[in-house]
Amino acid sequence: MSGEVAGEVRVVVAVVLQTVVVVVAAPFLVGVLRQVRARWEGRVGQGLLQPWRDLVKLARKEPLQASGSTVVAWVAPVVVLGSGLLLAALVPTVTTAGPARLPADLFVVVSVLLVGTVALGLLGLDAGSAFGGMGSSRHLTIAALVEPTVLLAVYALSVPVGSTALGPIVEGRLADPGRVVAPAGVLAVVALAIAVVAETARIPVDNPSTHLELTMVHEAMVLESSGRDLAAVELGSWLRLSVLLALVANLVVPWGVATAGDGGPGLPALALGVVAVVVKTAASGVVLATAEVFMAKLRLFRVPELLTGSFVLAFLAVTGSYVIG
Amino acid sequence: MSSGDASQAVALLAGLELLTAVLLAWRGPASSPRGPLAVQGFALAGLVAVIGVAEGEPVLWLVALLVGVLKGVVLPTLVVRRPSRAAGPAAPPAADRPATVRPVVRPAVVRGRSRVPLLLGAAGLVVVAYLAARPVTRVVTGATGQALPVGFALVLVGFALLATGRRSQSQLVGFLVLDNGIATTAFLATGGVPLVVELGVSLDVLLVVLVLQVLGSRIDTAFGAGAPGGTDLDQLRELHD
Amino acid sequence: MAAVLTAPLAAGLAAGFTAGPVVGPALVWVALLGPALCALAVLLLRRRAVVLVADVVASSVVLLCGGALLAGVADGGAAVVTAGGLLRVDPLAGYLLVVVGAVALTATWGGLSPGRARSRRGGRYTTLVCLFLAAMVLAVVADDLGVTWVAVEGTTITTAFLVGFAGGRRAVEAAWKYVVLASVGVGIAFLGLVLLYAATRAAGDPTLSWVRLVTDRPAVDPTVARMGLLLAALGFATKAGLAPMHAWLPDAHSQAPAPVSGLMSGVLLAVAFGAVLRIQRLDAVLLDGAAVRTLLLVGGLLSLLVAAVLVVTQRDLKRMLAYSSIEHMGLVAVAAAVGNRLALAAMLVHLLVHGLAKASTFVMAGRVLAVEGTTAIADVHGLVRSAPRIGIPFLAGAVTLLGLPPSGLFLTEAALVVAGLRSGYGWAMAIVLVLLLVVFVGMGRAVIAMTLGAPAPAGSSEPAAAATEALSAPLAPVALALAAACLLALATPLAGTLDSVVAVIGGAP
Amino acid sequence: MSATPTAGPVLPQPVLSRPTTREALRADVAALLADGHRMLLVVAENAPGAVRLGYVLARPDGGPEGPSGAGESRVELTLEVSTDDAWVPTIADLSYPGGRFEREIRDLFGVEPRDHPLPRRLVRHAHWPRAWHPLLGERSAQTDVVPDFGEDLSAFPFLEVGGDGVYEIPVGPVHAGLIEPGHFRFSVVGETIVRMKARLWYVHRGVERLFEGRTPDDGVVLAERISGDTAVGHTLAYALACEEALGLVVPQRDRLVRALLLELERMHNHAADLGMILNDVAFGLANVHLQRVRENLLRLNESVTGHRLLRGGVRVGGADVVALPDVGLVRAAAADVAEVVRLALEHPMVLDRLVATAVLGREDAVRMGVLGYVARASGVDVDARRDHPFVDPAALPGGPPAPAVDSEGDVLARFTVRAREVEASARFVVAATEVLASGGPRASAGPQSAAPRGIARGLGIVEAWRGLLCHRVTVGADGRLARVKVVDPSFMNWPALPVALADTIVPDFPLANKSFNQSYAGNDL
Repeated sequence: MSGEVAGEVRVVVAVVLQTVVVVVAAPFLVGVLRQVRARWEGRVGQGLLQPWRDLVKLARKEPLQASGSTVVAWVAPVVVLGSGLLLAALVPTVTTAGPARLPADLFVVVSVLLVGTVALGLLGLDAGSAFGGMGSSRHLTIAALVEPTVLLAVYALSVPVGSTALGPIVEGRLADPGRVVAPAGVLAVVALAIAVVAETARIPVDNPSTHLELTMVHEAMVLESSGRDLAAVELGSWLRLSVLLALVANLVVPWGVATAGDGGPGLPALALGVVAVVVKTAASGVVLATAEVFMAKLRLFRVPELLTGSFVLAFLAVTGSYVIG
Repeated sequence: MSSGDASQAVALLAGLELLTAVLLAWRGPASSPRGPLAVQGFALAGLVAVIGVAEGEPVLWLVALLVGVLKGVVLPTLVVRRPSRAAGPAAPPAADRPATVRPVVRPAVVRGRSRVPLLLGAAGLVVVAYLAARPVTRVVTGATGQALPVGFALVLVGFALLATGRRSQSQLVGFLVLDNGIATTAFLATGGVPLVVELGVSLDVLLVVLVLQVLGSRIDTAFGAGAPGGTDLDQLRELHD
Repeated sequence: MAAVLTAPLAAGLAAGFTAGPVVGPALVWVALLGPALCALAVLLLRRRAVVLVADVVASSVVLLCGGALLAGVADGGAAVVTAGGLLRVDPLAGYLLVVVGAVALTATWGGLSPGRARSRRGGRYTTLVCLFLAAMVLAVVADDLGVTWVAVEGTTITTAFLVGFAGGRRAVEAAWKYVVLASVGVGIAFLGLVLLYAATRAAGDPTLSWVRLVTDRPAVDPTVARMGLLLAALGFATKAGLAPMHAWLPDAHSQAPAPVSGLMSGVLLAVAFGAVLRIQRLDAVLLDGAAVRTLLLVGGLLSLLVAAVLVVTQRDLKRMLAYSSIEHMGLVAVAAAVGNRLALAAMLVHLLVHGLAKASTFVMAGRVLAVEGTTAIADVHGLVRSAPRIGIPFLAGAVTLLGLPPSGLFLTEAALVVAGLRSGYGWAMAIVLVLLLVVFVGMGRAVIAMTLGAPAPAGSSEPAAAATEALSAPLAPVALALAAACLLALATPLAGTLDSVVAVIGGAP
Repeated sequence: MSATPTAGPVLPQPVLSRPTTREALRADVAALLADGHRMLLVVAENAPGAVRLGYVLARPDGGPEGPSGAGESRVELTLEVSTDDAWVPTIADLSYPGGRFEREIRDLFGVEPRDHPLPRRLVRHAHWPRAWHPLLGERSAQTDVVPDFGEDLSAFPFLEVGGDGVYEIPVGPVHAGLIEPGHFRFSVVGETIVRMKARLWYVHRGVERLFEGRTPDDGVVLAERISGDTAVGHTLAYALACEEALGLVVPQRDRLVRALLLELERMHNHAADLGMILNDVAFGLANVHLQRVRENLLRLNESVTGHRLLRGGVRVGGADVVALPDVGLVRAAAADVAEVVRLALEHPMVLDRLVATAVLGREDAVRMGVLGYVARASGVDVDARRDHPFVDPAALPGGPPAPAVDSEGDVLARFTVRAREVEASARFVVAATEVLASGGPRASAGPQSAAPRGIARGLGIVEAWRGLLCHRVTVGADGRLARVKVVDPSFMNWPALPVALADTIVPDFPLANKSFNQSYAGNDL
């Protein structure tokens, strides 16, 4: 076995491991978010395992589809889950290494995100119910404002590296820690964080724990889903949340991530990478949940303002990366 | 401090100023401008100190202290200081209530206009500032020259805040951001104007803010509204041709 | 008027001036601290008499010191330098001091009001007027442009409460707009000064001293220096009331008490314009001088246009006078842009004569308000017959402002046009003449309607206290100022002085 | 009326009954309205071969809303219409609430309001059997037979809003969460509500019919259960009405205890609702704290009357408490509420959600006869504690709790008004407890049992926590209840919600709805 092939295999192993870790950890992250909120509110909480239990329970159930729903009702959950899995493989969470044929390019990642977003939107529309349509319309409005911000923010981060692939960006920050506190980088990460909060339907953009249909965004779209379909949609959404949160965590604190190095990352590096990303993501989950506790949901018409603000920050990051480095 | 550290610090502080300027444009009518203004003031003071260290001019440390106190503490406090009248008649503390519990009063806020145009405008203005500052950055070398467009950007964003501010407080905030922009430009481009001028300028700014605060509360009295942030200045329509 | 009166005195002082090097700096300090001490006296003593006359005393001090300094530094005398070079009186500064003193004396003397002095806020008023004077003196005598800036901003601060002195919605609105716009405008000037400083720093010799910049001529980066000078000129021009940065002026000038309006219209604009003149000189020395000249020409013509349009449609007397000030500052700016010796000399005389006439007219407008209870042009009729003690001087002041002979403004305007034609600004002069005519017709019509003709049937039979006071107020300051405004331009002894002033701001032959 | 010379006014003020005719009805009502009266209720009652209608109006005692100097007055205009010719001239154009009562009576008794501008069904859903009026006729084995219900075939006549981009969102009647049934139909453009129509009356329980035939004392249990969160309010209004009918005089001490219970009820409901409003803007932290306060208050209630919702406290002829409330707990609860409310009001995001949301203008509030905190938040100063007192103000420590009034009419106004009412209630509870603990007003002569010699009627008016609440009781010659008419303030306030929603955005509806928090059960009897 030549060195090149061995490297290739190692990379594939790394990517598979990364995907598995993210899939296993994503429901736990949701559990962490809920538990932290519960503790802040003085409740006992449901425990970290509950999202996993919910998933298992739903996966065992046969999906019921609303009358009048089309093929979208069962294709969309698959697409949502698929895009989540693809994201887990592409985005550098455990390792910055990626197979050459699967480019973890910024534009590819954003496209994958968008595919999931659109699938979710179509799922909401499919049954033809008022709530689903309402949720989809809000969801796509927000998405239209979020995606450019994500693009722009990551682009600002890519300027000092000279590559739009996420792996080298994270590696670049690891190699030059000064970049982490550089103004352009700070602005970009702040913008990205806001975009991630909006993209993953958290407070203050959406309230994941509300029962009020009229205020829902994400929840309104999945009202008609049930059983395995609901499990797929939920897991897909949780994967997005985990991957994006881990990405932000890796950008802010790049240490510990397994770098591509020569011939792919070794096992010790991967093990360290797994531990590091779990700790970092859990920590950012705690921060996110804590911030949510002390925040209220924005008025729907204020959401574009928030997102415009994050867009402006991302824009300033791009100009700033030319102006003040 | 090596020149690399200095330039990194200058860039960080300048970035902080820019961020706070955007936050001030972003802020809704109910949130206080005090925090961002104070951060901006301290960032400016830090900038002065860094320049003082880099250029070995102890007098700049003194100026940094002055700037820090004035723009980091005094002016932001002045801007949010509510005229005592707006606090309303203080209810006499009832005997059956602990003194710490103040009665609930309806906060006098209004729902502001959308900030989207202002935010987008601010982004455009930063680009304009970058272009406008190009000739100056040719003259001023080093890290300070690199960050100089931030000063221009602050001037322009401050101007936009001032021009679009509907309340006396938002106009004051715009004025202070504008002034911080000029000061940033001054320190980045020249390492500070002569001390006498600096003192005079600081005094002037302080007095102007004081004067505007007094006038703002007089406007509140004359136009009979005590919203925090001052009366809607769109009401000022008595004088026109 | 005052210049004529004090000429012998000033000549005496000037004699002592050359005797020793101490007298000159002392005079500068007296001019600067005199008004400040008057303010202090008002604050400390709080006597009605002190409150009443402190501002008049302060104006007289400025006038006397200014006259003496001008006599000393003109005609080849060396500039008076003190405070380690921060303060410097050259012929231009001396001349502007005389303008400040003379106009301030007219405004404060004519605006003497025992009623206000008795009132609770009278002390505050007089204090602020004295401090305002001190700030203007500092702006004139400062050599360091940064100090000039501080002083000009100081005039905004001191006048803010004077503009809002009357209280009520309109006054606070005017004060707010005034402070915001003026501070921002002057802030822009500071940005310009900063850039200029940066340019000189890059050239190896960081300074904001005007005289050093003019004499050393550092090799500055032209782009940065031009940006700086343009921004500085633009900023100071805001304070000088040039369009399109004039928006604050009509509000502030119409809402302030009459003497303050007179001071602001008569001298504050001139003081701010003095700073513009210094910037223009720097532009000419350091660069080619084209940028600021264009700015002044465009600003001047635009001011004339704005004034012409709005004077014609004006319904309020004080606002009309404010627009008249914009018109005259426009003329002054055009003259500065033309820039030859004749134009500059005409401009300098214009500043003084306009100041005297405008101060007098504002003082009379204040009395019109006191007697008639309104400044609405449509509500005032036949003043000459109903209240001749007010109507006749008001008419005389307005006629002087309109530039009818024998007004000095007639001569200066004529000289400006001649100078402009000589320097090849024929098209600009044509515009100036047309707009002057429009202003003349618009303002003339309003003034005639107010003064001549039949008075309105008497309304209330019982005149208010303010009206009684206005009817018995002294006419001497107004009469003297108007006489001076008509005669000064003819005074040939001034020619030499003017020559030396013009030399400072560099008139081409 | 009473021959005994008393220092203060006769409390509560008795009702003056005045017969009128179909021809004179409109003029009489108009005259009373012009004289500062407000329409409290219209009651229908079975009479032999006829339906007896009573139009009850009342004028507040002084107060800023009433004509100055004029004392309190309660008037009932009575009118009998034969069942064969069951119609009345409508007063809907004179009084908006009057028009709603007419529709209710039309559905339940079959008395047609002639020329009614809005003659749609109110209570009766379409699946009710035709020509069946459940309250018509004396209670008997025959009339109690409920005929078979059909299917709800004919759609409720929702007004369709046309135009580009208008779409409808139907919500309910079954909601997520523990909410009573109600169907809302939103016509929306983008996210802005153009029009909202609420369809209620899904759970008609026949409460009023259940009262009939009970003794007044037996009715208390039922009154406590009309609307669970308003146990004291309904029971007290019922007891007051019975006492007037039976001629009972309640001792001063018991009256003070009743006032105290009423304020305790107000406190726990307001505390819970303030939390729910904040929960609807996703400020859950404040909600859990306010629910904790509510739980403390409920436990306090249990110590006072033995029931967490204060049942068992009020009875006909008096009031009983197990123990007086712990003053310290009341103070602590009020301080906690004030603290959380202040935290919320200092939160810019929360404030931005509350301010200028779902504005109910003063004019609309007056026109629709809105009551309670909803009215007070819209600048209408109505408060039955002051306007229609049941306890001598001189006996109240520090006078009745001062009403909190705000003029803005938005969610923030309703929020702050309720927060201020918690403070006022706590102050009152503390003061009243201290007075009662130190002996208080002496128990005057106990209830004089005066057996009614014929049909007797009484009216009870109470400022319950939601607002002015009335019961109209008719006691038959046999001493049993012949008719009990219940009017919860929600009946008056429900129509104001759609008005306030105009130009509100859809995601703000739950917030607006919660700030009104009308009762479904109290409305749908």
